Amino acid sequence: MRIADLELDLDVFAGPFDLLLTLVLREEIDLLEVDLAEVVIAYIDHLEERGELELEAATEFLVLIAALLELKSRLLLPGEEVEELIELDPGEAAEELLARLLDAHRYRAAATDLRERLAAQEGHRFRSAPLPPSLRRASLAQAGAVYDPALLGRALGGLLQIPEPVDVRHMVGSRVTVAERLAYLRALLRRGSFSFDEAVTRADRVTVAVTLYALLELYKQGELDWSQDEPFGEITIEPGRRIGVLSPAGTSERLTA
Amino acid sequence: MNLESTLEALLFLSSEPLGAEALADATGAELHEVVSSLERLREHYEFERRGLVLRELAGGWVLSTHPDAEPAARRLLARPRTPALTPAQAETLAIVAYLQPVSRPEIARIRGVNAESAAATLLERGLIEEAGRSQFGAVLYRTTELFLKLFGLNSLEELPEPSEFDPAPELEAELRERLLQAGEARAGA
Amino acid sequence: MNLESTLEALLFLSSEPLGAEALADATGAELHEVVSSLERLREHYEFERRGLVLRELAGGWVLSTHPDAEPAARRLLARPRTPALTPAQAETLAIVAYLQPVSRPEIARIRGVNAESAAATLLERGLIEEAGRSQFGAVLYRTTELFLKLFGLNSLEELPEPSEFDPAPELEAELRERLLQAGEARAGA
Repeated sequence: MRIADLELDLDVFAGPFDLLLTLVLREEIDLLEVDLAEVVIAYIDHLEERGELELEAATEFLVLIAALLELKSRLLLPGEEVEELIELDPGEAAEELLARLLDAHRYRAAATDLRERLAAQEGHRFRSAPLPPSLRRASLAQAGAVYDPALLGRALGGLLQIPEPVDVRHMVGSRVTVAERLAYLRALLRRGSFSFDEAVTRADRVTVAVTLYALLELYKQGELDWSQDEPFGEITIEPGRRIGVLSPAGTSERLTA
Repeated sequence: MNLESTLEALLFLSSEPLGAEALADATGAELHEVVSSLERLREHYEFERRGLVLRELAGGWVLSTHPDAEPAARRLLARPRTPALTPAQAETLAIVAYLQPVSRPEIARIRGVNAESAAATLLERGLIEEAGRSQFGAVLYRTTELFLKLFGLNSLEELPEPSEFDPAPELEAELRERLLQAGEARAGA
Repeated sequence: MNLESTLEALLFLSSEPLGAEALADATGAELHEVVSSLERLREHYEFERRGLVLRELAGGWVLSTHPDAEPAARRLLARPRTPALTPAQAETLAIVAYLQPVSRPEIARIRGVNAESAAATLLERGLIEEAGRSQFGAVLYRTTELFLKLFGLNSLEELPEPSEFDPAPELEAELRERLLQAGEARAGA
């Protein structure tokens, strides 16, 4: 499959992936309004329908989507850089995406070269017999001061540094709703079981909390089962076996209204 | 015992490549004597068709078995020498080898996917190691001596120039076209 | 490659004595051929005055270095094993030195990355040692006497004050707590 042929049906856009790309580059669609996670899910659904994975196309897709994610994350940041980016003309933005693709190609070729080198060394084996333990360390009797204690202080000082928190004040507070998370979880459930961690990968705290609430709701309605082997262990979620047993008129609609 | 035989014994004991200076210190011989004895030892193994090979790898001298003994070694030790690299591991290793020191987020950015498990495996196998932290606190990676040794390299300079891996101009042109013109045409349609 | 050279390669790879039967299985040769080749190899080392000696020990054959090479081997290998510490090793050692006894999971939490290989190297070099187990069963580490000597310290009290390197000395929190908080912030970054 050509990536260009991936058909999308998003809130802000319906059509092939490469048209979306072009419209984003021409700023006819605001990248900030495109839910890239939906694009990824559409792509995965598409792959599943076809039951095959073309590595070439998959890599191209991954690199493009990563480039879009990065562009989007940079758009979310304040400062002059944004001005610059917003003024980036479609040609320049496409050049950036192209550069990313070429980089990926370059290092894939370098990887092939490394694999060939390793294969060419096949058969050269090195002796790995251990030295007697006494030769593996300095003898206490002969040891002198060779290390500077300041080395330890510096290392400790480095570990005490708390990294600058990322300034997110400029970002719009997340407006995740239970309805969105219900739809998202139902989409995941259609594909089978998954873990709670997968469902909230890179999500902020509010989203995690709302997701948990949505999960409780789906559990109550028998749409899913979940299990956890030990406290703080992984939570595995799978499609429920009780669908239809309970009243289909769940409470979710009321909750999300 | 002559210098060549003493060097043979020292090389046998060490699994790591040994620099000529360290060998000169240990034997009390002059550096140039050590270097010419090492050359003679290398030739001895080669011309006498011995089971061992002496090579200069990772900036030092190291003994290994002759590849012809590999089938017997495999039967004796009942395990392959080194597991081959998966494509993800090889890509991650290539990025570290060419861009070192490089952080994991950077690797992920180039690959377009997470490099976490590939990097963990490479660390575990001793092919890469930590090399301090970036200004943002991310751990940086570099390749190890073991990497050079296992890949038959004397130094990183022996790796091909990255430009040798540039995609063919036709491929670049095709990608450019697919990115821009195909989309433009659709948008206009 | 002839049998004698193949056997040489196999003996080179093994640190344990190898039985003639195992060598015959690996090489596909007859037992009596293997035995006579081993004898020839032993004589080769002896008559050519090589640096290696082939001996029959514990029911098997094993290569070792010639005793004449021992003084040089001692100079090469018994030199203090004190290469510069890598950043990962320095961080790990600092955590053990200041917080001892400290468990490996705690070290990993503070560093934000696994400390396994750094800790293993520090153990092997005798800079840290095990000091019992935590209430959760994790191995605890502390520094050794060798550590004090190599850092020129009379006691742990002589470690530099953390406040010298402390970016926020006004915070009164415990060192351990502060390190764990910073580690969590790094892991989340």
